[in-house]
Amino acid sequence: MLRAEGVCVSFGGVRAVDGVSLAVAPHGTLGIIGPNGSGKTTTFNVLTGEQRANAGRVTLGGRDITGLAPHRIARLGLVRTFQNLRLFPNMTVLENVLTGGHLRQPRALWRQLLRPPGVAHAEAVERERAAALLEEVTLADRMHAYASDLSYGQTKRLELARALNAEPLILLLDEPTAGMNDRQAREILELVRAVQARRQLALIVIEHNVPELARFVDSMIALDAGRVIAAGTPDEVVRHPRVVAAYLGQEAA
Amino acid sequence: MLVARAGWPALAGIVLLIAIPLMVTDRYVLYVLNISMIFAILAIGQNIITGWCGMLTLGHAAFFGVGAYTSGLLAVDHGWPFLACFAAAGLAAGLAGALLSLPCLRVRSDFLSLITIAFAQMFFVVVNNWTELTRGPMGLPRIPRMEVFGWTARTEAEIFWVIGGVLAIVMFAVHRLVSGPIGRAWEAVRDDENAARALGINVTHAKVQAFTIGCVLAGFAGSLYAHTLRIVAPEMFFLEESLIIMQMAILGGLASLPGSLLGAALMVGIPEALRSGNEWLITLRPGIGGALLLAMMIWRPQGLLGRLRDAPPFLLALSAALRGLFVRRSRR
Amino acid sequence: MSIPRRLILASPAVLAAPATIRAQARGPIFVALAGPMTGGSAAFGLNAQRGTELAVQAINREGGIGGQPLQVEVFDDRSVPRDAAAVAQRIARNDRFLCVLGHVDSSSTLAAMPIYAEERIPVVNASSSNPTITEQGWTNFVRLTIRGDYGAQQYSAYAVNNLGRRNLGIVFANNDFGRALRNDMVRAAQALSARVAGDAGFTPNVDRDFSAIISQFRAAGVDVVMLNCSYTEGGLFAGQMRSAGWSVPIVGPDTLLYDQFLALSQGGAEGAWIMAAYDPYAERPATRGFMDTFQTRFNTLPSQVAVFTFDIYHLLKRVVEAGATRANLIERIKATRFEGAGGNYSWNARGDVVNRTFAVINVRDGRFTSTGLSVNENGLERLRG
Amino acid sequence: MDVPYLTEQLVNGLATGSIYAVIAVGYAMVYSILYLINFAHGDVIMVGAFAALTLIGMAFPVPAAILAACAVGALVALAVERIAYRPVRYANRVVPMISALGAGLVLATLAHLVWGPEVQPFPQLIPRGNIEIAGIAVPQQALIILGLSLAIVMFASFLLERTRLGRATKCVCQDIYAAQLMGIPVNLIIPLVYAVGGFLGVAGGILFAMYFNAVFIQMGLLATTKAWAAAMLGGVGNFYGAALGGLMLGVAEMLAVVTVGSAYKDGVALVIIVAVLLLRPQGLFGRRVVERS
Repeated sequence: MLRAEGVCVSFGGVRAVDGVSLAVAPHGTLGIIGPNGSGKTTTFNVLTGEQRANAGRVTLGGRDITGLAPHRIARLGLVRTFQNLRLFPNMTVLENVLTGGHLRQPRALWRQLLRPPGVAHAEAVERERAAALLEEVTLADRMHAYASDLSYGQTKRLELARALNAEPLILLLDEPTAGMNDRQAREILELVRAVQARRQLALIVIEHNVPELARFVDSMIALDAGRVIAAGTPDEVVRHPRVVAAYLGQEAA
Repeated sequence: MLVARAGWPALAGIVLLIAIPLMVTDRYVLYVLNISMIFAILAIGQNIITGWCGMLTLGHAAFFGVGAYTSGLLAVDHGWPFLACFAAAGLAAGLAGALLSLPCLRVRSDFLSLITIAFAQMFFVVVNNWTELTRGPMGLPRIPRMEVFGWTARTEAEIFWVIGGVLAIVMFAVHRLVSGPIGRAWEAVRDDENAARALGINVTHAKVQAFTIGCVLAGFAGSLYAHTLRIVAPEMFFLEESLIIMQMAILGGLASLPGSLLGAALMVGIPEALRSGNEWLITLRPGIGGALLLAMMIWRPQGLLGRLRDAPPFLLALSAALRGLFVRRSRR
Repeated sequence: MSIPRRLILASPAVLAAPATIRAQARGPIFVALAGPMTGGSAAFGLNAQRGTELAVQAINREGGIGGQPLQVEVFDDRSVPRDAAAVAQRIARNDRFLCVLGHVDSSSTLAAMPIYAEERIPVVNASSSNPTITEQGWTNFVRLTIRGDYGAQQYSAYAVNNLGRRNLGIVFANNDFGRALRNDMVRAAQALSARVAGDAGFTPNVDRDFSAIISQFRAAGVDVVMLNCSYTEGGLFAGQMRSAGWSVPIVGPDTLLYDQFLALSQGGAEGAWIMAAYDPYAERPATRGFMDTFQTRFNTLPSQVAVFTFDIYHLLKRVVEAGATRANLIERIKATRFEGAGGNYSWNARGDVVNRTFAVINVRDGRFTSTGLSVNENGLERLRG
Repeated sequence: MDVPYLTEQLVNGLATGSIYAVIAVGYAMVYSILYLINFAHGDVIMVGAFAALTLIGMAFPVPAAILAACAVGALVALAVERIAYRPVRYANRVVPMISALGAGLVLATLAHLVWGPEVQPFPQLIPRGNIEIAGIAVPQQALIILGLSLAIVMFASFLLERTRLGRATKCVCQDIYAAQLMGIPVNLIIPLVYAVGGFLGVAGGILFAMYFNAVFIQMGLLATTKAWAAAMLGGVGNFYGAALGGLMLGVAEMLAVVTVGSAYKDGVALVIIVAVLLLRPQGLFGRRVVERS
């Protein structure tokens, strides 16, 4: 469904991403692993349109989306979370989630001004829906708190709920468990798995916690220095000698 | 219908709007209230741009001027009725805002600060020098009174009803916008552009939309101003006025409708109260205003009434009162 | 001129009558003085207050107006039109004022006039020179200063007829004052068959680099510089002319008639011609008396605003003692011929002063000196129809 | 038009532009840390220029007075950084812009209280008159100002390129986070950059005062807008670019006076800059920057 072929990105002579190809099927799950600086997030940025690729192309359901503006790609159903949290700190938890559903609501100025019954109804429906999502990620009791007042674990769950409210076909998660202890990490991944199963969406996850990830996805690629060094089932990738070497090398350093 | 939708607070607001001029008989006090209400519309416009959408504009007074001159010239030179002038003023200011913001917001948003300063300066130069059209430095006198469907607002009380009516409609409409998806998109853009984009929000569109709506409100305010003072002159719309409008929006509270109301009332009312008072205080006024901006940014960037939860109790009470008057479900 | 703050503080909002005459049976006559007492134009308001102070003292010492003490209330409009309208509303709240003396700048006067007109409050104005004001048909208005368009004609006529120059270089502050003078000056130059060789505006209070304008004027063959701006920029312009090694005569209005003009020009103002709406050095007892008192009291030259404000109170005394009331005050003033510290005044039906000529002042040895010359008006008749 | 006239105008434009360049170099350094218009910068310069006037009036020797005034500027800039910027360094971008605007208003009011609202004459430190070069008479003051300004810009760039501290400063200006990773004491360097910005700014302000014979409160607004425009024109994070931007702004203004008239000078210059920036957002000599959000 989502397919990237030979994507290259260079920053002033340094090749951050060098010929990366990947694919994920509808309802499929793909894990991306690799040491810091191996080009994982840059690859994400290319997929979501934030970073322009020097070469290569990205297709979604057969349609070429290379170089489209980020908000257009998002409207096609490709929604992401960020490695460094990017909530809307001065909005409430509920408003953050509602913003995720932005595209479903009528946005014409005159309709919002006059608010015919349909528009008012849509807003009510959205609020209920957002409340239900918050229930799902166990944040219902913080609904009217400001996002900036949440704990770290709560912000991660809020970001997930916000992304889910955009009804993605493909959800891209950039290190959803970063900075968490094992128990919290497992909880989040459980949540993601439950959500994915319920909604039947495709998932691409960048993650450092390789064992947890391996249990979770049905295919995996490993990046090092901007190149794909291994691709296949989680088992194949984790055992691949170059992956082992890359991770050992990182630990040695 | 209005009452059925917005409930008793709107009803109370309307009753007050009708009652105030009947209770306050001092024409001077009414005049000060009228000017405050015009500036409240300006502050709300600035607040949409700066408070809700996070852009700094330093030329709001120029859009105010575009509205005032459009309205005044159409009335004086072409004999248009007030309502047509009023609509044209909003349209002209909005058009100017859209044309200005479209190219520069595509690039980088802090260009907007520069471009609005440039626009304000060019506006002044043009109205001052294009003598054939604007009468230049002579100003444009003899602007007719406000007149609605054959009824003319002659006394300060009648002017109060017209301006107050416009302000009420503006607050009602802006409240609707900011409490729905459009306002949320603005706030999302203000808080984090990249995250907003990743959720499918067209950031440039949201910014241009917020900026244009802010300018339309400035245009409306300009029309009311022109037909209230019944003269417009170039220096009525200079940089200092832009700073005052911004101070109103910030002092009252960014992203707060009651805040803009309070900010305008304070910034118009306090100098009036001090008019025959202490000269030292008046000389110090810009400095006090500046210190206030600085202190607000450091300790209370949300303004007096912004983000109410953590406001001091007396402000909470005050704002609850204000909010009860005008909006039902204001969020902050 | 930095405004001595102490003086503003010391001058109370109500300049009350001395105790000696407070015992009189009838109450005081109230006059409202409106103008910028604070803000960027406060210097004008200060001059109005000084003129007021001297006049009120003098009048009340001599027993007030028809036995009633004169009492002045000061209203500050900061030279902001919307403040001026607020002041007008405040003045219109009650009917105790015989008249309003103000406002100072033309835009403020224009913003306040509709309110005074509606309430039939007489307005006697010292310094708003915008021609528009007397063309609105207001019957409650009269002014002492000379209309701006008439002034521009006189300055041009002096440069062309008296100094024999043919190539005018017009510099103007791009505000209401400078721009209006410039427009009328271009028309006047045409009537006088002179050439506008240079025409340059600048942003007042911001722009202080005149080097490019000076080079341009010099290259265009300008042989007289017409300065239409305040003493600040005027002084700097003269100084930068000197820096550039260019000397042609300077002609300007009495906004240059301040010591600061000489100081800022650092010698560049030498030889400049200033057309003043009144002659501070005239050998007339009224003028001498006023100048002496003013300079002893405040140690500076009085500006036009101070002189005309001073004269207005004496004019009021004269017409009120002759039986004028609030209702017919303006009518009576228009019918009066009055001699004051600033010269002789008489008015036409619109409320403009007529038959006033400018005093020609020259800067000699770093000081203003009265020349006693008068403007040769040849050619100007074409502009009066 | 004839050559001597155009040469004379070019010298005028370059002299004014070189003053903009001095101010813009300091401004560009501060800007490269903030990536926001620094509304307080001009008022710092104004206070410094008034300080120079006062010190010269107190019969200090002129060079000492000017140096001391520049130091005053550096101190005021430090105070502004401490009070108006540091507490809000990580807040939403509109917040530091407004806090600086507030600080600028406070400085302007303080200057108003101390020195009064009027324009003050600044002593003539440079002899007046014309110099003849190749048969063309050129204003002597303009030439000397041009020379002094270029010397200051060269000295500043020497400090930046050749000293350890200067190089560290350059690193911080290019990328705060990378510099932090490299072990540069960022929290020491940032105030230093403000101080240098204030110092250079006051130097430019004093040149300005000498050239136009005056110091005045509104100098602040003037300096902020011109320096910002010059720095943007030249390119962010490029000090030679800022200096060139200043010179170009001066020449552009001169051209505006010569062609469309001086009433439109400020407007035309701003329109040119806006046009340049729309076509080339990174400035003429700058590198691309990612907007901070």
